[in-house]
Amino acid sequence: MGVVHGEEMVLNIGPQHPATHGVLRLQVRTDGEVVSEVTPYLGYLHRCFEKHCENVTYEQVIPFTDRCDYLASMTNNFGYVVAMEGLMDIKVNERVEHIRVIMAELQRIASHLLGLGAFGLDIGAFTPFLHMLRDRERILDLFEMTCGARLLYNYMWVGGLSHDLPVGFVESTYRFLDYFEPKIDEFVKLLVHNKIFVERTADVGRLPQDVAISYGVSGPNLRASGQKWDLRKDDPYSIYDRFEFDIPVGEGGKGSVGDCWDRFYVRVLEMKESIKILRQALSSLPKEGDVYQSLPKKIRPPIGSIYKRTESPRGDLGYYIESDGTNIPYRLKMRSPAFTALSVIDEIAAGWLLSDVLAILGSLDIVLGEIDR
Amino acid sequence: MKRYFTDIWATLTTILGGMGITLVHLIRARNDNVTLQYPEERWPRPERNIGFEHSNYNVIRSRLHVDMDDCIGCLKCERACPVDCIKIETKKAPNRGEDIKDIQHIGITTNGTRKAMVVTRFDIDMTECCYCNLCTYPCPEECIFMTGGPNAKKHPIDYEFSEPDRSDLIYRFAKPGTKEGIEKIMSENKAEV
Amino acid sequence: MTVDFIFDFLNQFFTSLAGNEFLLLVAILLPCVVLFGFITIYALVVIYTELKVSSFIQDKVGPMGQGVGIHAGKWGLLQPIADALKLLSKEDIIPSSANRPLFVLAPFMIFVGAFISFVALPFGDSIIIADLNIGIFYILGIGSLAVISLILAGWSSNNKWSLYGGMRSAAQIVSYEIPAGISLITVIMLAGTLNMQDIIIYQQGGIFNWILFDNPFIPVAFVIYFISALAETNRTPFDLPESESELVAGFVTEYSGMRYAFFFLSEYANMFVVSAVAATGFLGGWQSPFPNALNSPGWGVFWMMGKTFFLIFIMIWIRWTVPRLRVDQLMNVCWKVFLPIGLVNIFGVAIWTVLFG
Amino acid sequence: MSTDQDKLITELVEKGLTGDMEPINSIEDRVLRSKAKAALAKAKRAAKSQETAEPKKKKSEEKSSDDLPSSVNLNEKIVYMINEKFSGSLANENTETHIQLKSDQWFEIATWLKSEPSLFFDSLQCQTGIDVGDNTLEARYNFHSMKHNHYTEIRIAVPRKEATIPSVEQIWRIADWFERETYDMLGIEFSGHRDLRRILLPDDWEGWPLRKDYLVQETYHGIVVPKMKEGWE
Repeated sequence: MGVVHGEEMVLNIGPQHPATHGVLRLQVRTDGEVVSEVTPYLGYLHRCFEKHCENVTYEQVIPFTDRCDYLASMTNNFGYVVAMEGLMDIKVNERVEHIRVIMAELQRIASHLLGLGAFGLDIGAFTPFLHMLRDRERILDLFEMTCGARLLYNYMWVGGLSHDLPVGFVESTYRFLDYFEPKIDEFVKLLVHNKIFVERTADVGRLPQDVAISYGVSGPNLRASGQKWDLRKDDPYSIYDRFEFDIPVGEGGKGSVGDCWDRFYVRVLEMKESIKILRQALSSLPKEGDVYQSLPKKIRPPIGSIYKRTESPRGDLGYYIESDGTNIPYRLKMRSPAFTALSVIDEIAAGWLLSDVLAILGSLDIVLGEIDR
Repeated sequence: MKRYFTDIWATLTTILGGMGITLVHLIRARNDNVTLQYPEERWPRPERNIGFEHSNYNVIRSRLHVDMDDCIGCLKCERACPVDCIKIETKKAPNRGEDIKDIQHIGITTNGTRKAMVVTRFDIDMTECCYCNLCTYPCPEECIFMTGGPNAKKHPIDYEFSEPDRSDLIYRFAKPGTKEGIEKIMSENKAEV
Repeated sequence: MTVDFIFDFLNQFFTSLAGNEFLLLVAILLPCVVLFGFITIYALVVIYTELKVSSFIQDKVGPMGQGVGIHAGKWGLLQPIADALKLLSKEDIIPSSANRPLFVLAPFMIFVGAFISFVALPFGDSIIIADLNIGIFYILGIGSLAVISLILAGWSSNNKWSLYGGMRSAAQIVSYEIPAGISLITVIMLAGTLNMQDIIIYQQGGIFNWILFDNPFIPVAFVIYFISALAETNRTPFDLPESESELVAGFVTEYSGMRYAFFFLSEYANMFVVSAVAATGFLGGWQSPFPNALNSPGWGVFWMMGKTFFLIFIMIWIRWTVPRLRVDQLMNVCWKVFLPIGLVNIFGVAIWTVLFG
Repeated sequence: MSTDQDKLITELVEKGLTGDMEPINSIEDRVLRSKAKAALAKAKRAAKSQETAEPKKKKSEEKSSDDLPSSVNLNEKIVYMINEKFSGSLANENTETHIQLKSDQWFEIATWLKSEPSLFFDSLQCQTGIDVGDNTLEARYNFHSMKHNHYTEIRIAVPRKEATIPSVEQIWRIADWFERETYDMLGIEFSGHRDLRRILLPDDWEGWPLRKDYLVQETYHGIVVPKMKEGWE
């Protein structure tokens, strides 16, 4: 008996759908439960980021970068200021560098927490999602303590920071890390090794390494496919070359390399590595140092262009900045990691069941704000 | 065949293990819970003192407030705003640094700057404000701030400022009648000359 | 508490109307009204339990409040009532392209299916509406009725998500009927009867006489039955027909207000039915776990309810722990795990009974 | 404006170009000072563009004479190899920050860039377009090699009227969406792209928003695009 083919049906997942993590429309061609083609339609959240940037000054761009990847605003700021400092040849002092790394790593944990929780939610596990949000709130508290905002920070400035660390921040962060580390193990026990979860994710949506590179997939998704590639190690920016940490790579622990489970587990391990970096950065944080020290009076970069990549929680976040010598960017392009990650969905989701498509979508950990910009 | 039974065994053990974790949470609900009973309990306001002057500034991202007695009408905040939600109009003051009683204009700021301008309009559209705090930094008189700033006593931190009408969220800080008042004074001055 | 019993009672009370058909009608309707009230109150209790248990598991506090008014009562006790009132007062939307008669019919059919299962459930020593001699068989049969109404709901909504939900639930419920039935066969083999009351009476004499502890094969049957029951009632990890992150809301996508409430109510009613059957078949029904204590009729009701609610609690507990299965894995579990093990189990029980029984 | 002021400014600019900023900074009149500074910036920019045009020729002469020393940077190496394989496809020989190519042989060069073992650019990091003015659009490609961990940028300028560049979508799959985005925003056609549609904007959008001469639509589907904010009078 061969495979039974039924009538094909076109199904629109989204723009409003609980599992699309924003307003994304996936046009899915299905035969019963089996999906033969996935076509993403973007642009529902397009806010003309790049056009905006050509009309505001360089410092005014930063609040807009916040709003691109609204789950990892700190790293978005970070990427932008690193690129701008490269363009303007500004060197910031040690304290600023340390605070930036601390913020970026806290943000990475916060972003992964939400990504993992939402993936669990896509699979149907509700409880881990709320446990993740509970811990994420603590990180947001730390951010609120620092800069007053919980989600969109506008914290890192070209050449400095908007505020120095508050009194007691280091202690609070240590307290958080001590609290959080056992919670990861609990989470692993509750969800990651759960047999139903493993069945749903292992061997599903395998993304081979060469396909991943060709599609420009980066960050945890690429690492899950077996490529040891982390900009923090391979093209170190800021002061990441001083810290000791490993790059977790997908090993096919429950199925094959590059499946949903690997993409999930790499993020779990990455949180542990971030904790390592945080502990080192907190212990070596210089006590002295003015965060406004190297703030330029006027941001007028010299004529020229720069493409600078940083490691955001979702992958390689690149800013291409073309300057014409004025205080307004001539062209600013954001190469968002989620954009490239989503482009691979048709390649890996075709042929799987409807439920798997949503699991794969969740495992890519996309943020629509960043895709549509 | 072996795989078949190990799979069943793994399913049972991992699910029971997970149920054990949730049971612990269920039993310890009283200790673990993180919920805030919202209208009765409020989020504790983050305590810190840092900013222009480290002793008297709380970093809060809330609604903007302008201390009009200190505003000199330099338009720096208007230019800094990335979303153009601040609109300022000024008129040249007849005499620099002098109070004008009729329109409650105070000539010298608390920093001692003598005002050359009378601010006839200072509108902030809070529906558009993106709470980026960029307008507060260039202010030379530190008169625009997110509430919870230097005048925290007068303006309690308040994240809930919903209004039934959208136009109520356009905050008009200029003192009422300033525009008409200053025009009248100017025309009188002209007449005198 | 059969209809005949009530009819006799009414005949004695209203001597002037003795033998009137009107009294017969009352005698039939009275248990129905009582039952309906019971299901409603039970649903409110279980919804509240579910809210609280899920909240505690997730480190929240769930519905809370200081008093009636804007708050939902002390500890949020009025929350389920508020929910029910909200659902009842909501606008009832029927999509213009839906098949109107079937769309309207589906929620009532599914509720009727759950409702009439209650008829054969023994709540106590003599508290049973209809003491059928094929009680367990009747409940299993009626349970399958839900399939029709779910397909009806899915299909008549004229919505692709609803259709998916309907189809999934049809495949799921039909498949899981079999392992559920097979595991109950072991009970019937031991008790030698299909009558619910007789099955309970067979387990007389304390916890060690319960069928669950009769021989080492029965716990396996119990686990299979319980998991199949989860699948039949569309509870996590088998909530594929209405999996909210995949199918939006599955077969109830287009339903709102009152009709949605009926689906909701019947899901909880079905939970009670399957739990009560499990309690009857494996846990001694209204029998006390102690051989010679606490087995008066009043305690009987308590034991029955206690056992049923314990199983419902486990259902809730599982729901907030595990993720959801995929549709092909659902079938795999049914046909490749439960069915063979269930069949082997029957032989095991039979051999055990012959050798040691 | 008095001619005296203009003279003064030109004098100051000349001084400024030699690196002497003192006279400019010492001007008391704020307006004059800012004017002088603006003029200086303008002059510097002009000088720079001349500079960049000139030394290139020298460099290319040097390079053709010596046979690729090991110390040359990657861009020079690539340029040298491209000159050998695809002669005439270089738009200019500037290799400081990027490689400027002509569009005609781009697809072949791209194929070669990925397959050449010593380059092996397997990752297209970023692809973007830019309106450089003078009726020219430019597509920019940022390449990276995961194996060699090296990086380069390639630019292809095309006239605005016939903005067509061969697509590399079949070489790097991500170019599919990148090129669609560039097409969407700047209207550069990528010939050979299998699915060249708008990606972020609606299909019926008019104009190319990131071109510098883009005018905001008056209405879209009958919705008037507001010029002034409501309530701002």
